[in-house]
Amino acid sequence: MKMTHSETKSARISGTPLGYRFNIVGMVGLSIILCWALVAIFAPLIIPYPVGEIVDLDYFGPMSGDFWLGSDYLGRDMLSRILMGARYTVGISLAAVTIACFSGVVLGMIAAVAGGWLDTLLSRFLDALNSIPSKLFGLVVVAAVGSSIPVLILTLSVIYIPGAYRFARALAVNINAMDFITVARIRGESTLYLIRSEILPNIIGPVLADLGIRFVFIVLLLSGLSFLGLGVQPPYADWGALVRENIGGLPFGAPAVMFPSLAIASLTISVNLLIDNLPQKIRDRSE
Amino acid sequence: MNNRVLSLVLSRLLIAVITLVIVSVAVFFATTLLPGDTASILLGQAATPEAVEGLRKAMHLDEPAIFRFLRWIVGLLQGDLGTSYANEMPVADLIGGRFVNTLQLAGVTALFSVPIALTLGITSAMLRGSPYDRIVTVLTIGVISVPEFMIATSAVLVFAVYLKWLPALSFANEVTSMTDLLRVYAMPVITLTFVISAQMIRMTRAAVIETLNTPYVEMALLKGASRSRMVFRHALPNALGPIVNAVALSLSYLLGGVIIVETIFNYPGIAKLMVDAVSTRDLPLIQSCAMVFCLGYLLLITTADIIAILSNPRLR
Amino acid sequence: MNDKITNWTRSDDAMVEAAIRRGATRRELLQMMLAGGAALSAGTLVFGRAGDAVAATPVAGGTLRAAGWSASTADTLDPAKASLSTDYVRCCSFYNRLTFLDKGGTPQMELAEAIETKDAKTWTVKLRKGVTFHDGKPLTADDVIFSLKRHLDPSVGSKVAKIAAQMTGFKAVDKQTVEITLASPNADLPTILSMHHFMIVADGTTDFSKGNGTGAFVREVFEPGVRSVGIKNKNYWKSGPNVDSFEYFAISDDSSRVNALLSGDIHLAATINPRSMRLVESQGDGFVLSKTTSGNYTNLNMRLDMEPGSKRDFVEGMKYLVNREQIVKSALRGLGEVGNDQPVSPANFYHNTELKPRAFDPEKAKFHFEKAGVLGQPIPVIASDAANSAIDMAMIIQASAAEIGLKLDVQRVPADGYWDNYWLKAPVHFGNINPRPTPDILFSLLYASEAPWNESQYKSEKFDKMLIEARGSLDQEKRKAIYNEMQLMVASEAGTIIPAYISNVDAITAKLKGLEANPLGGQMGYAFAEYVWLEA
Amino acid sequence: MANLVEIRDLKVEATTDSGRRVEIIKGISLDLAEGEIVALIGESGSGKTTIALTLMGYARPGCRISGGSVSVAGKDMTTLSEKQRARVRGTEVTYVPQSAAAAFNPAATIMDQVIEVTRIHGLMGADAARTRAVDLFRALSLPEPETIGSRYPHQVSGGQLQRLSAAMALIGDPKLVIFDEPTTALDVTTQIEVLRAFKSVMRKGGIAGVYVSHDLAVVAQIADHIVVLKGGEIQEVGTTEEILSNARHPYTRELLSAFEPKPREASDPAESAPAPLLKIENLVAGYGASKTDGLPLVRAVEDVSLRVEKGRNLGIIGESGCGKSTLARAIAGILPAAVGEIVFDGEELGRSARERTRDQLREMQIVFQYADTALNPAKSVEDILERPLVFYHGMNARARSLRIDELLDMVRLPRNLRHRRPGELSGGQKQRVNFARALAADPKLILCDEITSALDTVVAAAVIELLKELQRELGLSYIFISHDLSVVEAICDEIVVMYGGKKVEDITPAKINAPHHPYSQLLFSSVPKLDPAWLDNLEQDPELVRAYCRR
Repeated sequence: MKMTHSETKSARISGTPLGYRFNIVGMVGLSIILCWALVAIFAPLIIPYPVGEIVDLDYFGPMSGDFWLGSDYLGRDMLSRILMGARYTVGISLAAVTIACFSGVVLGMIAAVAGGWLDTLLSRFLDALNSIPSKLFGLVVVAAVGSSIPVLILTLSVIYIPGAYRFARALAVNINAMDFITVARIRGESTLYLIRSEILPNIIGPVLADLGIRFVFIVLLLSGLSFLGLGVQPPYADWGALVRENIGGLPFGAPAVMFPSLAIASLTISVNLLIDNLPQKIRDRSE
Repeated sequence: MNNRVLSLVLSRLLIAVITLVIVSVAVFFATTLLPGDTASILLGQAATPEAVEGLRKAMHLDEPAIFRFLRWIVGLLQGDLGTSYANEMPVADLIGGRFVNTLQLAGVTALFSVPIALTLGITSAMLRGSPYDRIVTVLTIGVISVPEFMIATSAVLVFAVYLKWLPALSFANEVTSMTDLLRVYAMPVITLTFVISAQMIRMTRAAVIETLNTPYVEMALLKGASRSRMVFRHALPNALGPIVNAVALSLSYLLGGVIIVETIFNYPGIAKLMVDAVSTRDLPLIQSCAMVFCLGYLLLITTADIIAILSNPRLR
Repeated sequence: MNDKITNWTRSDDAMVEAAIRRGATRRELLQMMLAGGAALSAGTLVFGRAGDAVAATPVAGGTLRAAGWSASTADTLDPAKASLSTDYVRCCSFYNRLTFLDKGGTPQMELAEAIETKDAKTWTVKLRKGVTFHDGKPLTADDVIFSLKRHLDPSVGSKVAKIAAQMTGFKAVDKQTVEITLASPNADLPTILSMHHFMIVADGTTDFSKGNGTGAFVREVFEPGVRSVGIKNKNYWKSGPNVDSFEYFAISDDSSRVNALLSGDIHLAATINPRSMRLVESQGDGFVLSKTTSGNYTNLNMRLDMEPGSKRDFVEGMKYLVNREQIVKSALRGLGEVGNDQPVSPANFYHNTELKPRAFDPEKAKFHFEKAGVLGQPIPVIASDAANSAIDMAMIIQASAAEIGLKLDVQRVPADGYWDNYWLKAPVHFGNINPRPTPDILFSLLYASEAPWNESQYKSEKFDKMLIEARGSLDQEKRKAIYNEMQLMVASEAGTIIPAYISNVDAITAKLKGLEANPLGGQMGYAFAEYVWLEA
Repeated sequence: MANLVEIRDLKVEATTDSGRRVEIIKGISLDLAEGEIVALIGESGSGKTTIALTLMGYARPGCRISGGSVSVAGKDMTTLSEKQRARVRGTEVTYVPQSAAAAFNPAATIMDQVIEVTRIHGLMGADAARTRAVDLFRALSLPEPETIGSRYPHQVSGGQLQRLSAAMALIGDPKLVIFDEPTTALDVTTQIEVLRAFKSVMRKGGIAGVYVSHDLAVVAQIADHIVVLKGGEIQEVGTTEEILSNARHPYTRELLSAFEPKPREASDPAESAPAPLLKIENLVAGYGASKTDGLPLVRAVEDVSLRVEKGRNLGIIGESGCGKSTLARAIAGILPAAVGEIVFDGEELGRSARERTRDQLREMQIVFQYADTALNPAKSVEDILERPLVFYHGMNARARSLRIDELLDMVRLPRNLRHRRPGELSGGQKQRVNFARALAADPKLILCDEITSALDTVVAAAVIELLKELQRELGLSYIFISHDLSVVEAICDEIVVMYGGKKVEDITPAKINAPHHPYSQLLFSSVPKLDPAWLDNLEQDPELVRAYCRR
């Protein structure tokens, strides 16, 4: 039952400028992400102590005047290590998740539109890639190419492309059966056009939600891979690696292991809150 | 079983064979790329050139890798998984026991986590938009963002060290009575449930919400059906397809992904076996483990598709 | 290895006694010692010392469960292939050696009744009578010859092929005596024969997974990478073992291993991480830490034949740059002794006590680096978890280097395949050396010009000549003098920095008694299973 | 006797996505006596379904009853608690859905769903409920009443499902049954069967009814009196005779006029027969793997030949399943034909769209029935119309914007509609956008595949009017496919009747009321007329019915 707007009279309530409706939860998520991004950019300027320097006599020291977040297992200042770690966790994970989801979604749509042998080939290949354990994959990459940040980003994205592919392909197959695709197809449109402007707008919502979940998994896998010696080189460390190397402090509830985990949780939750509450474009324009 | 499901199973078998071939070739090239071979790694620091040559000849590793791989494939076709380079024991024995352990852990975890995840997913779909729904969403994200080894280690600290209720290590082979089973599996299962339930909860919630908006659910409401009857008798049977798929994907993680839980609880499963195989460049063992993971993965998604077909009369 | 704590005076002793009587907590005790800078000598059971006044009488019975730190499908019961502590412990429980080293480091007789020589070149070994293998076969000279000879065959892939190469001739004089002739005279043969790899196996054995030896336990279960179980050998030729059965497995995650001990699942957790010490202490008296400094060390090697090691001043500068006290205190948490850049550890009789470790002097280091012209451009330093605490040491050195403008680019590489791809090959890299009983083995393996593991490519004829000379002489005084001078040469000329000798700490439940230190390594030289017992 | 239903000053509010509240029912009052049937009639969007649903105290998501009272059998539905409302639904008030196919749960058997009301409210034992259901099936003249219950919804035809949903509504002995446009989705011949069944069951049980529809002719057969709605307000109320004979309100008159067959003004005399725009020779098309002889497994179109003159229209009429859509898709190249030639404007076309040149594709456009799936929901009207302009004519931005305004005027849509998304438009508006897109390509031939069957009569009539004007202005020709004879009759110069994949008859409009093929006769006689007695005294030759009409 559609609402015909032309003749209804109505009270105009909250509609904000720019024609977008923002909700608070989304804004909270966005602000947390922005502040972590700022930290990542300006970390070298704002850290109280050099990241590698051993500054505290004791290890797993409590929060104190000169070490706001206590000290780690070697006696280095935890606050500076978390701030510097932001650059790696935020930067690498966001880059990796965007690459993984972008290529996964594009491949998924191509497979759905092209169908036939290309679809089976892609699906089978990515299924196979999915069953190779990530440790073997990580080791091969380190052995073949050596370890550096770009290699780490590529490895993380390749590990997560099959998942994004499977999800996007399932969505795209439904859209592909719609009539407006048939109309476009018999107009003679190219596969690229079908994907870019006919299918993508319809599946972008769920794909973003999937991106949110995948971001969380990538942040955790990042620490696993750098543990293998792939990527973030000492004395720097991403948050996941900070938690792993300070796990010894867990029995005493040392801040050194609590704060990196809180940092990870804050980042992952805010990313997902933002994605679940993206600002909706107000289309209800009664002129 | 009518022909529709049969034809699906047959086509899936064909697909499985193709995927297995791709996996084994990919794993083969990956392993040959890794530096060093079993001989040099076993000798470790004592790896002087002649010692490595001598050992390599003894383990007939001196043949080029491609021949060994082909011989392994021929052996596979006759059902022989070959012998491990590292300890000359038949790979089948090495994998056998540990694969049963992995299945046991995966089974207990599934029995424990799937019902919880489904209930949480369905209830949050039924009460979508309510504070309960929002709490469940935030909690799911929060739980999975805590690193796995942190959950496991804190569980051990609290329950085994301080409270001494549960054993810190879970030895699968000492389980005699039911209480033993519960005590031994409690912590690894809790940790794994934390890790795999997030994906299931979100997928179930989305699938149930989608079916709740359908005309036949509205029709049930107009027949005076209560809220729970609407969800369980009308929405759920039709949402089974996507839900079962999400469950299968999450469970496939339990085969190869549980390396951290196996290490912390010292649980002898095949995830750790694969890691050992990779670090000793034990080609037959790596190949066999990769096959097991791939078969497990394909088996799970095929069963998920079959359940989806059986649950939907239109396809049956 | 003597009990002397190098700078521990009578008054310190009294102070400790008083503190314990006052009921000082362990934490204060440790604090006091660290503050006092007392370098704890090897092998003293410091914490248990004040308690064991009454002579301990062993209690029979019980199942002993212990956990090592690493296991994989490459676990083996073949003594020649044993590569990790896990393998050594299992071999010690199923097999025996001709000799073994006691607490003091002097070789004692085990399967051999007597080992004599006149010229340190041909040795006659008389075997003990009445010893049988688990499968009932009596021990004969052929078994000994088979066990020693097989190390020379490359297809066996023995870890001590290099050392065994010097045994050129074997002869079975009669059923109970064996005559061994060496390539060149070596007075240390009895000590060499006490190494784990020279365990005696039955003649002609091929399938070692049976574990058919003469040892204290008979193999019941052996699953590589999972666990092993041995039951008490009824007709064991020695007294003991005290426990009925012995289960051994590995938990690679440090905190899990400690947690398993604290929750009562295991009686001994081997090689715990220094950082977990505080957790064990916080559990009160139910648990005891047993510390042994046995000569295991992690060292920083600079190849003298490659950039930047080829610049003399760079090597000198680095030796001054390493803050040894901080490494011992932060990286090893006090569980180690400051090293003086030479391999013979204080636990060894020939340790050169006069050779003082190089003091931490950043200014002098900077002076050398400026002369070498290495300030400014990044110098890659390869480190990995394969050499324990290497990465922590690397970061400490990197931090002090940064202060004087030297840019050390620490590269963490996977432990997987480290010994094969990076060790001995990278210009500047970390290594880790397991304890060896005699300086002769250490020098011939690590510093001789043709040594297989010459980490820094240190070449000196004078050094090689002294090595041969010391090896053959039976005169202890002369040998000690030569070894002292050789240690001095290594410390000043070789390109390796040995910041500290790492103490190995095993954590045990108070109920486990009879555990003593041993120069061959932790867990009582890996042979604890035979000697310990479990109190009720 | 107090009225069964008394609605007093009912108001219903809906909230749009921007949080704006819009009043969609603006205070209506209505009475209904026991055993009486009232019809709510009006075009889609007039609020008729919303009002019917308030009788069950139910409002669709996003809507809320914001005022007035709805008393049914003495109980005011607006004040009851959800539990009390649930108790009333299915026992006192029941609902027959618009498209029964979607309203049946695909995963449960028909019998389980029909007797579900008795299970929920515990009215009777399971076996008693089953026998009662089978009696109802027999009363609704369903085939094999004993066994139909055990089948699943997808194993039964649309018409049968509609009657089963009526049985579902009646099994609880309700006092009031709400029919929500139950026959719109059905073929003309099946519609008669369903209407007859409803009428007899309601009269026998003396049950009151509310019949919601936009088709005056259907309503005339069944309702006692009629309420005409537009924009959420009552325009006119009266008995069926009053409304049919002298409707007072202009809108009602407009509804009535949509039914008189408009005389086809004689098209210009047939000039010398120019070369036909489109010639099809013995075309065969179908689905499934093609067998050895190249023919598809399931042949939906068998050996059809037809011609379309330039500037003239060809109508293709037939019931669902007769292959008319497959024929259209084969012509358009979406489903390549297995056998046969397609000659368009003198050139032979490739069987599949991929083999055709861009110009050939441009000159022949297709417009689908369901505008919901034919327009991309994520794009605005402007983007949808722009694409053909850019693709075919490569127009720059300014020319495009002008052309879009022209197109919107052509299809009588307000220009400010260009920013809206398809989701915000009514059915009629969407179909006009669909049509505008086809026009944007400046085609010579437009294939209209059942474009009016999803629309209600008034809007459909307007769309037909539009087609005729455009034909005059642009010299277009159409192939018009439909199962609704009155629509085809109003626009086409020549009509082809199809049954079972074959062309059964060729008729010119003059001979429209004297078809000679038996099936055509049955088909043409099934179109409901405005006279209330039409259904009662309509007798159709039973063998014909049994032979041709799938029951």
